[in-house]
Amino acid sequence: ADKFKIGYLRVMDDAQAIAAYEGGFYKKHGLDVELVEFKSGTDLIKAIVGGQLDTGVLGFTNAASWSSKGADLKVVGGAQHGFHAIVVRDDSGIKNVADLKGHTLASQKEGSTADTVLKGVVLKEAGLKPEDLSIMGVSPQVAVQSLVGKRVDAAFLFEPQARIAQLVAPVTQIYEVGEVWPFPCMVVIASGDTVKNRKEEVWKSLDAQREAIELLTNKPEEGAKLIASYFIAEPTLKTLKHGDVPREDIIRDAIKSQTFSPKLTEQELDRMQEIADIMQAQGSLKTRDGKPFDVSQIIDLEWQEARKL
Amino acid sequence: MSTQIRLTGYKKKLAMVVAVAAILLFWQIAAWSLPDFLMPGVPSVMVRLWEDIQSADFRAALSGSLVRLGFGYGSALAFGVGFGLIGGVLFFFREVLKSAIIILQSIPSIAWVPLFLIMMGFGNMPIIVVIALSAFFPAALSVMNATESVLNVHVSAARVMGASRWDMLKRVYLPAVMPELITGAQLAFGNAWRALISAEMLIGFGQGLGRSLAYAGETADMMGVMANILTIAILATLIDQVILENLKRRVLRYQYV
Amino acid sequence: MSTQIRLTGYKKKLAMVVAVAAILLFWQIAAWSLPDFLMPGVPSVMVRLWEDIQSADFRAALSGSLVRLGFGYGSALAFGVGFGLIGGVLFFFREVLKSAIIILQSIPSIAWVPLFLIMMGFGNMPIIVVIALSAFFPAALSVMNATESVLNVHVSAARVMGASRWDMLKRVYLPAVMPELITGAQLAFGNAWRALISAEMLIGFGQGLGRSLAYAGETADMMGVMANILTIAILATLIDQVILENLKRRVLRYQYV
Amino acid sequence: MKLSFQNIEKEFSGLRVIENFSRDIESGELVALVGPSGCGKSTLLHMAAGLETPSAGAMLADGASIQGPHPERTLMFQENALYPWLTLAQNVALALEFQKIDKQLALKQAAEWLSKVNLKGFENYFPHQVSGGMRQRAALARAFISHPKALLLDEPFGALDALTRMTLQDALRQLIREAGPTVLLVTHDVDEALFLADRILVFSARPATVLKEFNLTQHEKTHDLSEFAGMRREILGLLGIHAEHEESTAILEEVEA
Amino acid sequence: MKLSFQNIEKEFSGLRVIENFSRDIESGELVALVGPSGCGKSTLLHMAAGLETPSAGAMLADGASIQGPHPERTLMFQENALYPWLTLAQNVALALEFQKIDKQLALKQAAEWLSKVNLKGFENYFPHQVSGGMRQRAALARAFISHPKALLLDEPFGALDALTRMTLQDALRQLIREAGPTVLLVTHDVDEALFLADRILVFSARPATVLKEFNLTQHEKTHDLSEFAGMRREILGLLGIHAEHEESTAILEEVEA
Ligand SMILES: Nc1ncnc2c1ncn2[C@@H]1O[C@H](COP(=O)(O)OP(=O)(O)OP(=O)(O)O)[C@@H](O)[C@H]1O
Ligand SMILES: Nc1ncnc2c1ncn2[C@@H]1O[C@H](COP(=O)(O)OP(=O)(O)OP(=O)(O)O)[C@@H](O)[C@H]1O
Ligand SMILES: [Mg+2]
Ligand SMILES: [Mg+2]
Repeated sequence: ADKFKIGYLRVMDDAQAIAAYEGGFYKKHGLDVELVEFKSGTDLIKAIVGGQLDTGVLGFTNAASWSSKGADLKVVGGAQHGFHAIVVRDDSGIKNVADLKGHTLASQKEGSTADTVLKGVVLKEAGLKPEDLSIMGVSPQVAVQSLVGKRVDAAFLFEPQARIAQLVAPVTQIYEVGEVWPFPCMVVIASGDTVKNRKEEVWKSLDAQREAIELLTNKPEEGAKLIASYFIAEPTLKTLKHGDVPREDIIRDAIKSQTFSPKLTEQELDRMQEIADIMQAQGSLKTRDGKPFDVSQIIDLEWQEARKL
Repeated sequence: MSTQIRLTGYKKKLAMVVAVAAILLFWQIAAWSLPDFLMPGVPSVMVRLWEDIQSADFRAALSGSLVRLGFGYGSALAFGVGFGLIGGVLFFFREVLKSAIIILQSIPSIAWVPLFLIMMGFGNMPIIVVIALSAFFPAALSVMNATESVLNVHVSAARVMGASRWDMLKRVYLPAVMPELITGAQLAFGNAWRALISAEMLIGFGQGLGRSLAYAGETADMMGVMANILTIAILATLIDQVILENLKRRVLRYQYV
Repeated sequence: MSTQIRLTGYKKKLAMVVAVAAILLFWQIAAWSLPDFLMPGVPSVMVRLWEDIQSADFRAALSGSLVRLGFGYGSALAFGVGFGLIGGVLFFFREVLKSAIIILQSIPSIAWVPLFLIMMGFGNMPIIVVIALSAFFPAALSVMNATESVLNVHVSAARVMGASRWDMLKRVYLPAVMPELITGAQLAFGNAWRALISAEMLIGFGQGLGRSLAYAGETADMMGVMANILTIAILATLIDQVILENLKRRVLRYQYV
Repeated sequence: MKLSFQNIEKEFSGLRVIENFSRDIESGELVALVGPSGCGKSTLLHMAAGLETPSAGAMLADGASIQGPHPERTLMFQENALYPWLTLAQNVALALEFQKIDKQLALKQAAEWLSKVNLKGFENYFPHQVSGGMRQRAALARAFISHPKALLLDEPFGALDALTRMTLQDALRQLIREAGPTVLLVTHDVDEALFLADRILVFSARPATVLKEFNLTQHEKTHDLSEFAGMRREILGLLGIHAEHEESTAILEEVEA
Repeated sequence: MKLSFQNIEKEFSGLRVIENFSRDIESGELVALVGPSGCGKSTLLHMAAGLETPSAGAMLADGASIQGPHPERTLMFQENALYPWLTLAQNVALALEFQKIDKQLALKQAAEWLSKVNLKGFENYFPHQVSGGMRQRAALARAFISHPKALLLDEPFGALDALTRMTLQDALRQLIREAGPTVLLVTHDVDEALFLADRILVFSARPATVLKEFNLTQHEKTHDLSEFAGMRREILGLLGIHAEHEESTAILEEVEA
């Protein structure tokens, strides 16, 4: 049979997809999986839309954008909640989000989920407009390096970069969006065709990922061993204050700071609608008829209902 | 005499039209065979492009990109000609520079971007440096190769007529290498342009065509992606064919009369 | 006769050594002025490179990249020479092709990658096509420009001696354009190499040097980044200077005796 | 082979080059064409070679209309007609290879012909390695190797210095005497015409008409042309060079546009 | 200006080109140098121009040692010495501009000189737009415009056809008669030497030594050289061309390596 192709991004948010592969959970559920790495959700979603991939674990906003254009996409399961931290350089004197005014902040690519939430939620609640500070859209690695190189005062980062940044540079975390405004950042997305034609395999993959999530939540030590090499190349990381730290320790802590969940709850569905509305307000989501985008049309909860989560 | 048959201006224009038509046709075929939201058709993108052009955002992106291009490309040419001419006189320096260029040229500009970002900070600087770097190589190489083939009689004749060193550079070497310099400048422009767009796509800073392209891709706006690609292609062709070709005809007027 | 003074092989090698030393020096200066985490020094990267070379991963990445390069570059050359020669005989076709190349060349390869991914799926195909596309342009252009300057007497002489059309292409046009073809092939190699690395950096598929580089960047492994950049630069220089230069000397032997 | 020009007219896009030219060149005869630059001498030769067709009139070889180039009517050019990428022997052999003669055999015959023109030992030299005079010797060998019945020489020694030219005139005369082809020789050198030709046609400026015809068959030929002093003076006079103590201004150089 | 070669020797990296050459060229005298190709004639001229220094011996101008090029000793080349990117007038004017003469004035004088060499009306033509003969006329004007005291001519008309050459010889003689510089003329054309020179030096093959010297001051000169027939025959004999009915093989062409 054809390999089941799952796309992923090299971020902590996709840990369950990686762990399920490295831990052999897909195989256990009778699925022959090929894991394909992507540099961005934008490319990953295109591969799903173009029929090159079966499922992928990526930001929900991608599914919203593309289905608003007419692509047949389904969100078939949850994955991880959006934990994005703002870390600031110690010498910048920034104490809270409102202090960011007039400073430079390294964020992620314009139009990405993180960028949407940053502008639509984080800054808004602190009473700032995007124009009040200079926001640089770069990759997370460049963001960390820019902090170290004193090119930016603050960065909006997910794991494990937020943790790595704090270990290698004199920076402090001042804000965590997951604590203030939890939202389902990463979800499992499949094309409508796949959901129809390869339903069984999709479900198997979700089962495998669910098992991986359990492992990550309950035994972060073991989970870290499976996935650490995906994020830190050298066995140890040279830190500012604690000398050489084994990479597994860092990843373990990063895993612990995340909330993984295979289930999409009612509140989460509401949050998704909220994000879609923000996107529409920002102009990065346009429906063809101009009406508000209805998130429920791309949600397919058959699997989690069948598993009675 | 060579077999060179110069096509008339009219035929050249016709050829350009045929080429454009062929490209648009391929695109439209791709659009027909793929779903609309992955690959929009030519007419709808044209409409979108027309709308875009009238927006202030577009003009800001355009001028942002062109300013960066101007600085990066301009300094690449200045350094390229300077180093190239020095290399024309100092043989060992030429070989060293050539070797360095061969080595450095193999590294793609998107590998430079993160490094320059960290070393130079955010702003126009890293983009301009990436542009300048990628345009410098062909400019310097072409001038250096051209100096190798400056005719001995031209040099001897000037010496006998009492030319100073500076006269020599300005009135013999520079005009002698001009044809190759212009070819090199056109090559360099291609490199500069691609580097500009790539760097803007990777660095989310300021207004620019590359950034518009990346943003359109990020927001699933394939119409915007194609409109931006179209803009990029049209602009590059215009700059190359109108500005650089005209410059060439002016500077190398003697070859065309 | 021109002022061309061919430096001896020994001097050329010395120039290469000086160039390498200068580049390494700049790097080491950057390493001293930046924290270790951002820019490791030359010696530590050398050690790392040495270790990398002995790993199976490295060899897999190397062979993966080289296979893609071979296919992409090879087909670009074949098509480039073919189209270039056809363009040499059919003038209008030449102008159309030139115009198309000018337009398409302005689009950077990282803008092509997503498109090809959608159209061709994963695998080596999209990378090979991106390589071939970017190498095709200079190869075809140089052959076309060279056919423009094939000497009329060379063509007439062959006709008078009773050459068939095929004889003409094979024994007059092809050898006549060979010098420019080789220059074009070297330019094309530079483009192909940069396109290979860029595409591999962007497409997370298979083993490859570009992917190793991107991976090192994403895992904040600057030592790995520099080791990979070093590998990329060394390899490109070796291929260009050893393989292509030797090929040139063989094919254009008549110019060197 | 008898060559007949019958009421030949030739225009190049409106430019009238030859006007009603009729002459028969008898088998084995050597006719020299002399006339001012740009008057149409090369054009006449190209028509005899089959490379150009007359605008009006008939161009016959042994009574049959000439349809295109054929190895039995061989054209030899002023310079650069050897292929720089082939050795002298390969160049000469090429004339046979185009006629599907086995390569080894062709090379053997080429070596024989090279030794006839005093180039024994230079078979494996490339054209740029030998002097201009030696290149024209090889070109002579290439012209004679296919045993042409008509030899069309377009200023064959015009690019050589005066001394070398004389030795080649000797060599040519020797070859013609042995092989006996019909020869049409275009030259600017009146002494050359006097030394080699059976008949000399002096042309006017464009459009070319025959000003006068000289018959020399009855004379013994040596490089000491004092015997021809009268004829020489008359031809030079027809061409506007006055053998007297005054400035000549009759031949107004033309703009080559 | 009196030019004195005193016991001149010249080697090029071990190759002995000139051996103990001593001659004085008196002020206003015209001396022609004739000899086989590669014997060192150009080298002698370059030493007089100050472009080369003798390996041993002294090279004097009016008794003072020559240190380098100076406009009062002007060299004229066989061809291509005009700058293709300048019009004829600009080319001629350049000789004055290098001597810091005002541009407008230089152009005015250039126009005057051009009309002296029969090029009135062609001031604004580029070199490639006019015939080879016209280019050499302009080169003559450029040589004379700075009123040189010594004129060094290296086969000035060697690249021209025989007829054009004669008209230029007339023009040159006229100019020399008016300006009265000392002239050293290298030529392969014995007739040219006979027509122009006061004295002819015939050189041996390399290393160059004077085989014989001819004095012609007492003769009236016309293009009808029958008066010189004996001298002509003797010079040709010295150079290995026998004015008899046999093959000449004496001048063995050299390999240019
Ligand atoms: N293919 C062509 N197209 C247009 N004009 C041509 C072509 N060939 C020759 N001519 C023109 O025809 C005229 C005669 O040319 P041709 O080469 O026959 O002269 P020629 O007597 O051989 O001159 P030369 O002595 O300089 O070789 C010239 O004015 C030339 O410009
Ligand atoms: N710069 C140089 N370096 C090395 N060898 C040289 C140089 N210039 C001339 N020669 C050699 O010196 C010899 C004499 O050269 P020169 O040009 O003076 O001869 P020539 O008499 O002018 O010949 P020709 O009649 O062919 O012009 C030749 O063998 C040439 O190869
Ligand atoms: Mg001609
Ligand atoms: Mg010489």
